[in-house]
Amino acid sequence: MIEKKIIKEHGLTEQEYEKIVELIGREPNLTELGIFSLMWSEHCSYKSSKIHLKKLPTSGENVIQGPGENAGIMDIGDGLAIVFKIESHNHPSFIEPYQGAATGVGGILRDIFTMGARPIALMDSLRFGPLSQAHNKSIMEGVVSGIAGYGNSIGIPTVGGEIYFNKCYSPNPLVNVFCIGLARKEKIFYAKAEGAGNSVLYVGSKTGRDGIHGATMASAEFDEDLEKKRPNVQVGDPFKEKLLLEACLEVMDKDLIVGIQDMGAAGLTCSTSEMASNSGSGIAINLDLVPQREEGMTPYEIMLSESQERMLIVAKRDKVQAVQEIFEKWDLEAIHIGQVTDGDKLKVEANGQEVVNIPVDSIVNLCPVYDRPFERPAYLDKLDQLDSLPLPENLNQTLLDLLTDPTQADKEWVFRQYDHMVQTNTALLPGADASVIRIKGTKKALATTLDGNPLYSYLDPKSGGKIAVAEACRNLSCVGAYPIGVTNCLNFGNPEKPEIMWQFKEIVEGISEACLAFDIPITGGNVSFYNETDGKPIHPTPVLGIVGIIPDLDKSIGPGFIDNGEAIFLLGNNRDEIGGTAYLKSQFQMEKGRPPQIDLEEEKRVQNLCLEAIDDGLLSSAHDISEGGLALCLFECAFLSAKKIGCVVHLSDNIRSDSLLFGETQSRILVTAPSHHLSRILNLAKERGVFAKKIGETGGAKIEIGHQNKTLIDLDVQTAFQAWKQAIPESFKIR
Amino acid sequence: MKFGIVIFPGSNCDYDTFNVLRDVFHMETVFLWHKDHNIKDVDCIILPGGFSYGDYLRSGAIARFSPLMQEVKEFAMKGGLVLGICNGFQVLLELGLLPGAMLRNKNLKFLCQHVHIRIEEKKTPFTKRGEKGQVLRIPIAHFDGNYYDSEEGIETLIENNQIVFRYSEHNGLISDKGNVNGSKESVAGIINKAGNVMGMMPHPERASEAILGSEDGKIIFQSIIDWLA
Amino acid sequence: MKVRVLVSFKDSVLDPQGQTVKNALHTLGYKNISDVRQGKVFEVDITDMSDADIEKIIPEISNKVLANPIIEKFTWEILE
Amino acid sequence: MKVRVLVSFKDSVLDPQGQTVKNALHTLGYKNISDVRQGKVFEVDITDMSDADIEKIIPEISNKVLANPIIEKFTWEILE
Ligand SMILES: Nc1ncnc2c1ncn2[C@@H]1O[C@H](COP(=O)(O)OP(=O)(O)O)[C@@H](O)[C@H]1O
Ligand SMILES: [Mg+2]
Repeated sequence: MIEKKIIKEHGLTEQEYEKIVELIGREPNLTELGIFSLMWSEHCSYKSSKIHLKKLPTSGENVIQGPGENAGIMDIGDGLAIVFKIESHNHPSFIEPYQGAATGVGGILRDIFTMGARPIALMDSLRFGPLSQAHNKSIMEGVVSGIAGYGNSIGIPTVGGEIYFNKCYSPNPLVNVFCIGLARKEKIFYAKAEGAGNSVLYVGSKTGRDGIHGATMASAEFDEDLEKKRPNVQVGDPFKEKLLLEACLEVMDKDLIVGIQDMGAAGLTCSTSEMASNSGSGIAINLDLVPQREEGMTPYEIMLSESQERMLIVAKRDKVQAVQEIFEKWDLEAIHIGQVTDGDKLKVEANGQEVVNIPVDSIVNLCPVYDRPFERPAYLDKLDQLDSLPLPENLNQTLLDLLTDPTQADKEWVFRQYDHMVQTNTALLPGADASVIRIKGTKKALATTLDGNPLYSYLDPKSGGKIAVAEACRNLSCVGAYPIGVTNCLNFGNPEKPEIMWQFKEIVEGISEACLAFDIPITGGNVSFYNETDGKPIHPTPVLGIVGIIPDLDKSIGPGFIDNGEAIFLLGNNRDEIGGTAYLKSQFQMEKGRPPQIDLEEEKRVQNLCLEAIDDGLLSSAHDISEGGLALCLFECAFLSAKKIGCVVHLSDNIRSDSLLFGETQSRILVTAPSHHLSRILNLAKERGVFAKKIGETGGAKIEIGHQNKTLIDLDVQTAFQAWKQAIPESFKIR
Repeated sequence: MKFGIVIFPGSNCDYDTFNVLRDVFHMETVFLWHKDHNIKDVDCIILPGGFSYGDYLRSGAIARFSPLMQEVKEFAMKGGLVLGICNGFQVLLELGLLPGAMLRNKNLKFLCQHVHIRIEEKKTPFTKRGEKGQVLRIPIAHFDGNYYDSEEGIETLIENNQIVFRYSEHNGLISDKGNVNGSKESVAGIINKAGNVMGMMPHPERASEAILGSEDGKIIFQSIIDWLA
Repeated sequence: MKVRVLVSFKDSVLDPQGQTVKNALHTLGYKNISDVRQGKVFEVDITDMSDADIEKIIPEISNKVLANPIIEKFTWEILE
Repeated sequence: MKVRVLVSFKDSVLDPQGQTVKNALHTLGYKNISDVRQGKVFEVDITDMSDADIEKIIPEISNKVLANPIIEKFTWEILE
């Protein structure tokens, strides 16, 4: 008889417990209860998010695998498929920044290579509290070196990412990691356990008492009890993972296995039951055969352990030895721990006794699904009005402040710790709008980007969701890539609070609407709830990872000015939209106002124009206008130009000058072209129904922005560049 | 002419190097597995970058015990050309084929970026296509690239003209600013006394195609090919 | 005064470095080596401080800076 | 048998990690800490070996594997 207290400690409600009893027809024993508690945790079951996630569009002609597997898969032609996914590792990184982030990388890599793909790039989306506080600095330092330590060692380039700073992430950071891999279409593998009698093999690291309750922890809000709950955080072993990667890809290449699944959150429990459930079979394992790192581990501990760098393989009966030989070549063991069975049960044996006997379906598929109540948060009523703001006296200074705000400042301090060039495919280095990865043996390249503005999402969740998609696509358009598929990581507070649930619902609807407009399917993602500290939630933070294809890499362009004397064009309209901007936050410490609104049809026209002009070879550079507005965009184009070329720009719009410079109106791209392309570009824009205008010329060592008859900005590129470049390193020098 | 690229379990620039030799230079290139005793009659052995054994103890420390390394040592003793890139350089140091040792980068962080290196010696099989004083732009990607040797060790290197590359500024100036990782004498690459074994921290295979932003690394491969021809 | 602080992973935490060293030693033929654990050692010089204060301060800095109490443990001794 | 091997940089080699720790401690107000040097510690378990053999083998593996004599020195002691 299991006590109520124990049920509660396992994060299950009494109703959930009753349902368990009903499903298995008796009271579970403790090990079985542990199994349910893991698999029915928010993290594994998506019980609060499922009904909303259903609204996301997931189909498309090139989709080979949508949500539901370890990662999404899309056909990219030439017999190749891409496999990609994003995962969060927020809670572990909060507790132990280095190992938390490192094992996050390890986990997402396994999600990719478990499907038969060789990982070709990583990206990271990070959110920290302000660097003025020492503990945020040390969290950031740990997270960045953890990602570097793991990814660099395995030889997967970390080609890009994004970082925002906001006090809502202090001290609860967000660490989302994206990975993309490349597979031959006929060599894709799934988490299948087919064919009764086939062998279940355990490969990789030994099982220890790591992170027992890690998955349930990821579903519990942090509070002052944190100290007591502090679990045993896993330590990553990237070298072991590299061996595992090579060995797994080799057995897959030689067609020796039936199915394979990584042991991530919920370890042995999740991998055995999911593989069986996916194939409508049963599975039986003997825990005495499981390699163990520590003595005296109980069945409960072995089943719930989250030790890293482990995989479960179902091998064809007559191929077990061949599999074992390959693992031996890589100094690993593939150990037979059980077999696939007829029926539908997960049966676990230890010390000659049956310790678990439950239907796989009950743990994998029959967790209750909740339609949690939602309600528009009251805070929104207060945020909408902006009282009239004074115009800054010195706009040059305002611009420098914006440039040196860590959210806008140069991130080289971060990405130079990442090996972003290994595999020799990185055609556009970090710092640009999107990352460009060539596909050897073809003319093509992939472009990838991560995006999600937490401020917009906080102020207007639905727009935030839409803009995240639109902006990610815009980033791809700027390098000449056509968006093809989406993955997303949704980071939120406690879903049991109606306001949080409302934010969630709105954002999912916004994402959905935008994906439909762009006609791009969502192939997977991740939801991270309970990002709260002492009851204070983070801003709702959707992170969109979008992948695009560049048909001909030779035509791709970057954001930096290429040459002196080129024409600068603005594609899209300037509007008076100042709410939710980085400018308000940096200049007035305000997180207020209505964030920019987006017309998805207009957005598409602008992006298509940009893509067409790149394809026609008309453009030299393209950069999208986002945080910091038009002014910041111009400076970035100068900073990212090899020769640090400046420009002179003149604007005539009837808009308040700060709003014109720093407003974040959507659907705008700044492009440059040789002047003799002027009429072709303007004509093309007209034909495509896009407002386009020449606003200036590149050249010189300064950036000058004039408005009507006034000079608003007049700054030396080098001065601004040094300030921008030094901002983050400087904040780490001060201890 | 045949090139052999060594694969340790944690090598990760093995294929990058292979691709450059095969696709850019059209050379016959084979892989050499660390557990084998066979160097397959190659004319030049390259120890590629990566984390041979996770670099857990010290970079390159454990790789030197691989069975293949005994063969590589013999090959080198007989005058065969051996090039160690990044982790390969670290292995050559641990193996004792090259003098000195690597410390952590001076800023205690992993560094991945393009750097400038100046060719100090043209009369080697690895640089004969370049010019003394020529500045190359090539990426580095390492945590332990801060070259160290005792005062006497460094003097010997200088006396015997064994420093092949130095980190520099873009104009070739040797300075603290250009010396990104804090190496003694700004050492980016050295050669043994016999002149057939070279180690360098920068990755020439990452700078051998225009699409990757630099082709300066080709000088090194082309020099080897010329030398062997 | 010189104090030595030894920091290592808690017993239940995986120690990949130690394992790799052990494997290397086995390959070299040192089969009698049944386990290796790798940790860090800090030699800390302290000036002008009473023994009582040292007793107080060393655990403090070990917990805060030298070790990460979530995964590591430490011991210390006064050398001289 | 348990043996502890301590490996640290030779005095002539700079120890930036130790310096960083020292600086961090100073920032936290521990001004009496005049120096910190950081090294590695290995705890090696050995089975079935005579004391004489241990005396021989430990310096051997330390020189060959655990430490790089160009930059590092080592000491060792039998723990139990
Ligand atoms: N925000 C989301 N959008 C679309 N699919 C999602 C989202 N979150 C999770 N999913 C899908 O739900 C499934 C389960 O996710 P998860 O438990 O994170 O997988 P795993 O732990 O095996 O990596 C995956 O197929 C994932 O792609
Ligand atoms: Mg998975």
